[in-house]
Amino acid sequence: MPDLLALYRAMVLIRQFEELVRSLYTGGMVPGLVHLCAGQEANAVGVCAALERSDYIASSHRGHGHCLAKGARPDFLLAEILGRTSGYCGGRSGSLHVSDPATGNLGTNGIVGGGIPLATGAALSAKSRGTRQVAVCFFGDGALNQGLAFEAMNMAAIWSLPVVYVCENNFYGEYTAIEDVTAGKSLTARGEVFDIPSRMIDGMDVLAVLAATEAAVARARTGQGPSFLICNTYRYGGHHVADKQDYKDSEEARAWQAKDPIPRLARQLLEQRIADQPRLDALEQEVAAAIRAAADFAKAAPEPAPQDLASRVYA
Amino acid sequence: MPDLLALYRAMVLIRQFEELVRSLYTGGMVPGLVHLCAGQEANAVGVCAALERSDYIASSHRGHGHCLAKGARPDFLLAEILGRTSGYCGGRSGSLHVSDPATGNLGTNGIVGGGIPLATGAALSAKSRGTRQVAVCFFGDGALNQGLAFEAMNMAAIWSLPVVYVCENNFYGEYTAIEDVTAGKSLTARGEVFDIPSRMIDGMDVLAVLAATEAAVARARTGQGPSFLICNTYRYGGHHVADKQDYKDSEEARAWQAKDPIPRLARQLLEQRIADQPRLDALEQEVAAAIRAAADFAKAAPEPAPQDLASRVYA
Amino acid sequence: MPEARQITYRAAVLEALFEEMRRDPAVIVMGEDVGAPGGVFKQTEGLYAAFAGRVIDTPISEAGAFGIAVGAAMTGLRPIFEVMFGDFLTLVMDQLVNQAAKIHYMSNGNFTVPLVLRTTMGTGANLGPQHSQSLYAWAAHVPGLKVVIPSTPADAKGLFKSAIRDDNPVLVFEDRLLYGMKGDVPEGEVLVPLGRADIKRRGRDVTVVALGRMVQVALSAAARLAQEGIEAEIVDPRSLVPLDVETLVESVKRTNRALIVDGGSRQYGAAGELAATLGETAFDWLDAPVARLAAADVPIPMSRTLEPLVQPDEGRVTAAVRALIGR
Amino acid sequence: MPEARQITYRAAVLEALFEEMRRDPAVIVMGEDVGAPGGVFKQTEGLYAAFAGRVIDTPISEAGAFGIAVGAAMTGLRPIFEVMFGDFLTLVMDQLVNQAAKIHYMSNGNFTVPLVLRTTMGTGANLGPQHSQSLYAWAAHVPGLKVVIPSTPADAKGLFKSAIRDDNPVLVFEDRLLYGMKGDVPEGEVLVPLGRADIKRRGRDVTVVALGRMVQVALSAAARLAQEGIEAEIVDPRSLVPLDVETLVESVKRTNRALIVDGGSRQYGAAGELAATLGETAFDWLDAPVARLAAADVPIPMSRTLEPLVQPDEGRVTAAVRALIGR
Ligand SMILES: Cc1ncc(C[n+]2csc(CCOP(=O)(O)OP(=O)(O)O)c2C)c(N)n1
Ligand SMILES: Cc1ncc(C[n+]2csc(CCOP(=O)(O)OP(=O)(O)O)c2C)c(N)n1
Ligand SMILES: [Mg+2]
Ligand SMILES: [Mg+2]
Repeated sequence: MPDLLALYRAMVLIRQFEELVRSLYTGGMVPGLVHLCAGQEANAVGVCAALERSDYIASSHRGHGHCLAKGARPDFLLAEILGRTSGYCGGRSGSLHVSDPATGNLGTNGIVGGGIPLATGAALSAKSRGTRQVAVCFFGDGALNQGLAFEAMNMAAIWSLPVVYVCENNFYGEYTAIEDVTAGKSLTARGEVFDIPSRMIDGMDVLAVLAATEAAVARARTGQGPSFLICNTYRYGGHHVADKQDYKDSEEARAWQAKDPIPRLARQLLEQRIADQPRLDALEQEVAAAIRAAADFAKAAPEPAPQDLASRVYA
Repeated sequence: MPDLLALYRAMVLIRQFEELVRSLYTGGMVPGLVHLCAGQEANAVGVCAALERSDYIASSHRGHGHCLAKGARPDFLLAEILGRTSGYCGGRSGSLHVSDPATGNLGTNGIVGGGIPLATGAALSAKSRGTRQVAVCFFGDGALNQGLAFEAMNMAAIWSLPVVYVCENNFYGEYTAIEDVTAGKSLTARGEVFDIPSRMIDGMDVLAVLAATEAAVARARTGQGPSFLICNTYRYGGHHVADKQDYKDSEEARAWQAKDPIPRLARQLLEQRIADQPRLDALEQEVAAAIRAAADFAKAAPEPAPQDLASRVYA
Repeated sequence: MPEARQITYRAAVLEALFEEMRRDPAVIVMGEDVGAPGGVFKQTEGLYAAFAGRVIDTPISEAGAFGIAVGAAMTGLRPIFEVMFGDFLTLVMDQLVNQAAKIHYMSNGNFTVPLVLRTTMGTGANLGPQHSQSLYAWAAHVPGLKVVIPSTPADAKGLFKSAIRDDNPVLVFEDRLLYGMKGDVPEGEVLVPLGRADIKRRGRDVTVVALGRMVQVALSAAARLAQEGIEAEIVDPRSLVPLDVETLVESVKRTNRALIVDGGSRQYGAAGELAATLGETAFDWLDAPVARLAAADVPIPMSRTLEPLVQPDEGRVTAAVRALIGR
Repeated sequence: MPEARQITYRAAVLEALFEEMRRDPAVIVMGEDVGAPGGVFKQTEGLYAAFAGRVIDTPISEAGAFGIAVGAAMTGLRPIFEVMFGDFLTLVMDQLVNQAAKIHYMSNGNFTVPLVLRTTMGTGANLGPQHSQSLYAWAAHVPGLKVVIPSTPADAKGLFKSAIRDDNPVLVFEDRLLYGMKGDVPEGEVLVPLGRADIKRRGRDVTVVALGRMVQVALSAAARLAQEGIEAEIVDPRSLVPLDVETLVESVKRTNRALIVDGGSRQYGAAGELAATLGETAFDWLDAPVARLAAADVPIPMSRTLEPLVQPDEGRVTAAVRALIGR
């Protein structure tokens, strides 16, 4: 039985974290481009709740949620996003390239689809070294059209690798709607073509995501090979912070907001008497405090020094 | 009603041509690597019989048959294979890179899968220019695992392009059996995933190939988009001429030889009284004479001169 | 000579695209979000509405989409294909190098591939290691490709028009930091030929050969150096392939000193070729070794303190010229 | 010092693979037909039987398979990934350049990518434009990658062993024409470090810096030139990255003349970097411009009369040295 309160906390953490990043970005504190995942929290949280710390994830450009759900500390993550030395990568890499071996995080990725073979390779490695580790790959609906995705899935299937492919389908790639660039009425067909068990899931329901991932991870751990999950979801914000989203209609956005995974789980928590409203409020306050602390920490952290430029190019 | 005798002649021509190339290769006359298509003639011939001269084909590394079926002259083709100036490309390109705009031949290709987007692009061009042209792409089962194939098919489907993808499935890519590298029990699924009409065809039956291609071409010409055909077939020879094929079992080879498309069509010609044996024998002699003439022509043709090295690098 | 107005580099390119698409119905545009959205850098704005059916949004399938552009170029169209970030050239290398670059040669001249690959490059926006590289040296290493790097709005327009009319695959590299730069741009039919270098500033003391945005950096440096009495001649090759060796060498014969300023990685990059070419062609006129200033040989960090250290800037160019003169 | 025997270049590489796979269970081999078939050039023969489960035949999916190798390298394996022909590097560029080369840097040193990409190159078998290129200059332009080009059987073994033990992505380029070449190769543990050039022949009159098979070509040319009284020093960098500038420059300081011999395309290639580096570092010792001899800037034709004209050969090297000395 999953710890629903922990799932709730994890989603709230991501939501607040993304809100913080947005406000810091607007305030000019964040270098580069950031792609926020508000609205999509149930995917990161539901998937990672089915994983152990030693399992691997490879993330996408929209990766803060994945990192946090897999165990990243908000302060170190934020420091990285702000380009500070206390960040996971010493502040040199930022939102698009955070990684952390301690939590099995192979990294967010600036290349659409770039993480797909990396996770697949981690699965090959786990299998070859005889560990029980599983690798998960997160990517968007846009990445489904990268040939790389097909190639990797084909190999995962023939070699029966312990990997779970998680497509977060938010129906847009940048400013382009999925149906304008993606042929085939069935998206699960893109896994089924390789005889990979493939399921379409309500990505706004963290419990549905968790259950599907648990089944996929169980298959992977017992040597039964890869699985493919498509989590239908929605990004509330723009492709990146500055995007005004004129290509979306507001009705659509409202309909998705009505399915928001956080109040949805809150209702379940209340109905099942796992928590009362004061408990949830307290939890939200507690997360807010952690987020504030992370902000203070990151803002106070120093920027890299010039001599850091050419270090660690080679091992 | 197809001209069965013409189909027969075309297959005999390819078979004899490939035999000639093999013997010239063994005699040291052929530079580089050649990949022969003996056994697979029904595909090239059946497909191209459904095309007009102005239609396009993009071919593979195993492409002599495609070129001939699309209207290449055996003498010019052979001259190219021998690296002589009278060849289609002045002798600089050889078996792997023969092309000819006059017959709509975008070229054989040294890159597995390389021709797939080229044909797709020709289809885009035809559609954009408002011609009735159709493009066909020939590739092997090995190319099915190139991400490029998936990418191109996806685009052909969303843009409804007049292209026919023809996979000649001879069950091996070099020395590796298809099932060792190709996931998914259904190969047609690889087109169906994009909602592309996809069919598995007996690639040893020229009439079956022709009929399927005619249907696909009709779709394409009437703006209904791409089709995908998988022609099951067999290469009698090695991957290239020097390959001894110890990875195949001789029982398998014998079973396929029993389905040889040439005697099969001959039986039909005789049964249906379209030709009698003397007619077929005469036809074979006639082709043999053409082949001999091609050999004489090509062997007598000069090699490129040194000053040709740096010509036509740029238009 | 048509009249000039001040417009931005972005607008100058767009003007070239409008003019050429109007002139020739075979010209089409392909890329990610180049259609209704008008491009992620607003670099194709308005084309979609103006040229129905000729501006095509592709899926995120760079390899396949570019290959389709190559096939279309072989068969009557003249595609302008956009690779959003030059870093993603990695994804189209096979169709670019093994097909597009070689098809004219392989077909013995029977096919042409009239195609423009436009892409962006450079640092300055903290986009990090996978969105900041300047990889033109790769393309310049491949016979059969042409490589163009416009450094001003006027050149951008004139070079784009020539590239679109060229019957070969031409890569045009645009530095994103230049998009907002304004400059005099003649209206209408002004073509800048590929393969003709341009002396952006005359000077007797040193020849600075600079590429793309580095031309602007070199011009600022030259202004500063002029105050010290050093007159730098700034030469912009404008295209790496074909390369106008003559104009470069003539300049060096006058100044006897040369510095190459290149925004790409130094190791095995374009600056190496230019320095080697000058070394071999102008050896007897050189009073000092040809110096090179290029990007640091590191993956490009996104950090605000580190990123500015990567590509040459005014200070580093000034220092390099002083060092070269002092020798 | 272990004893030497005469074995082929191919056998020397294979010996390195056997030894390293025996030594370290993390080493695996991946590629097309590298398993039971033993490789299309017999370059992995016997490994499949000897190391069950550690020699993996991939589908024809170069990009994905190489990306899988990168992911495996990040997580405890040490893959040796084979790209059958160097021309197909085009297909793995993204995972090579945007992932493998940058992961160590991007992770601030927290991840390493201990991986060898081996590939073949060169002319000589009439394989044509898509199967003959020598594209090492691309990789050498990318910070984070190492690039190795062994020119003899002994170097092949020693460099391969070092490459496999290196914690970085290392590309090894093997000229197919060298596979059959025999030479003295020490048995067992002999490592040739990356980044150390080797003087293959001493000579006072001219320094010839040659890469890969071009070293053998230069050695033949040197033998011929010796009969004319010209003593050429043949220097083999062995790795382009890291590059042993010191050994190259020291040689030039002795001979005062340098020729680079490079089997890759001349335009924007490795020879440019080497010539520029010598020009800038040894300027005051040079009696003549650094000369470059590289492959002709053309797609490589398969024709028997044309292909031999592409890469430098003994005659052209000899002529270039004579011209350089005569200057
Ligand atoms: C290879 C590559 N092509 C293009 C881009 C530019 N780009 C960044 S995100 C993006 C859209 C991705 O869409 P999707 O996979 O659906 O993820 P989402 O942003 O919706 O989460 C694109 C095109 C890129 N980063 N990498
Ligand atoms: C991109 C690429 N990878 C690998 C090769 C080497 N290669 C040439 S043919 C071939 C097998 C192709 O198999 P298939 O597509 O089934 O065609 P077949 O040879 O069976 O006709 C391979 C791997 C190549 N030419 N191009
Ligand atoms: Mg999306
Ligand atoms: Mg096959």
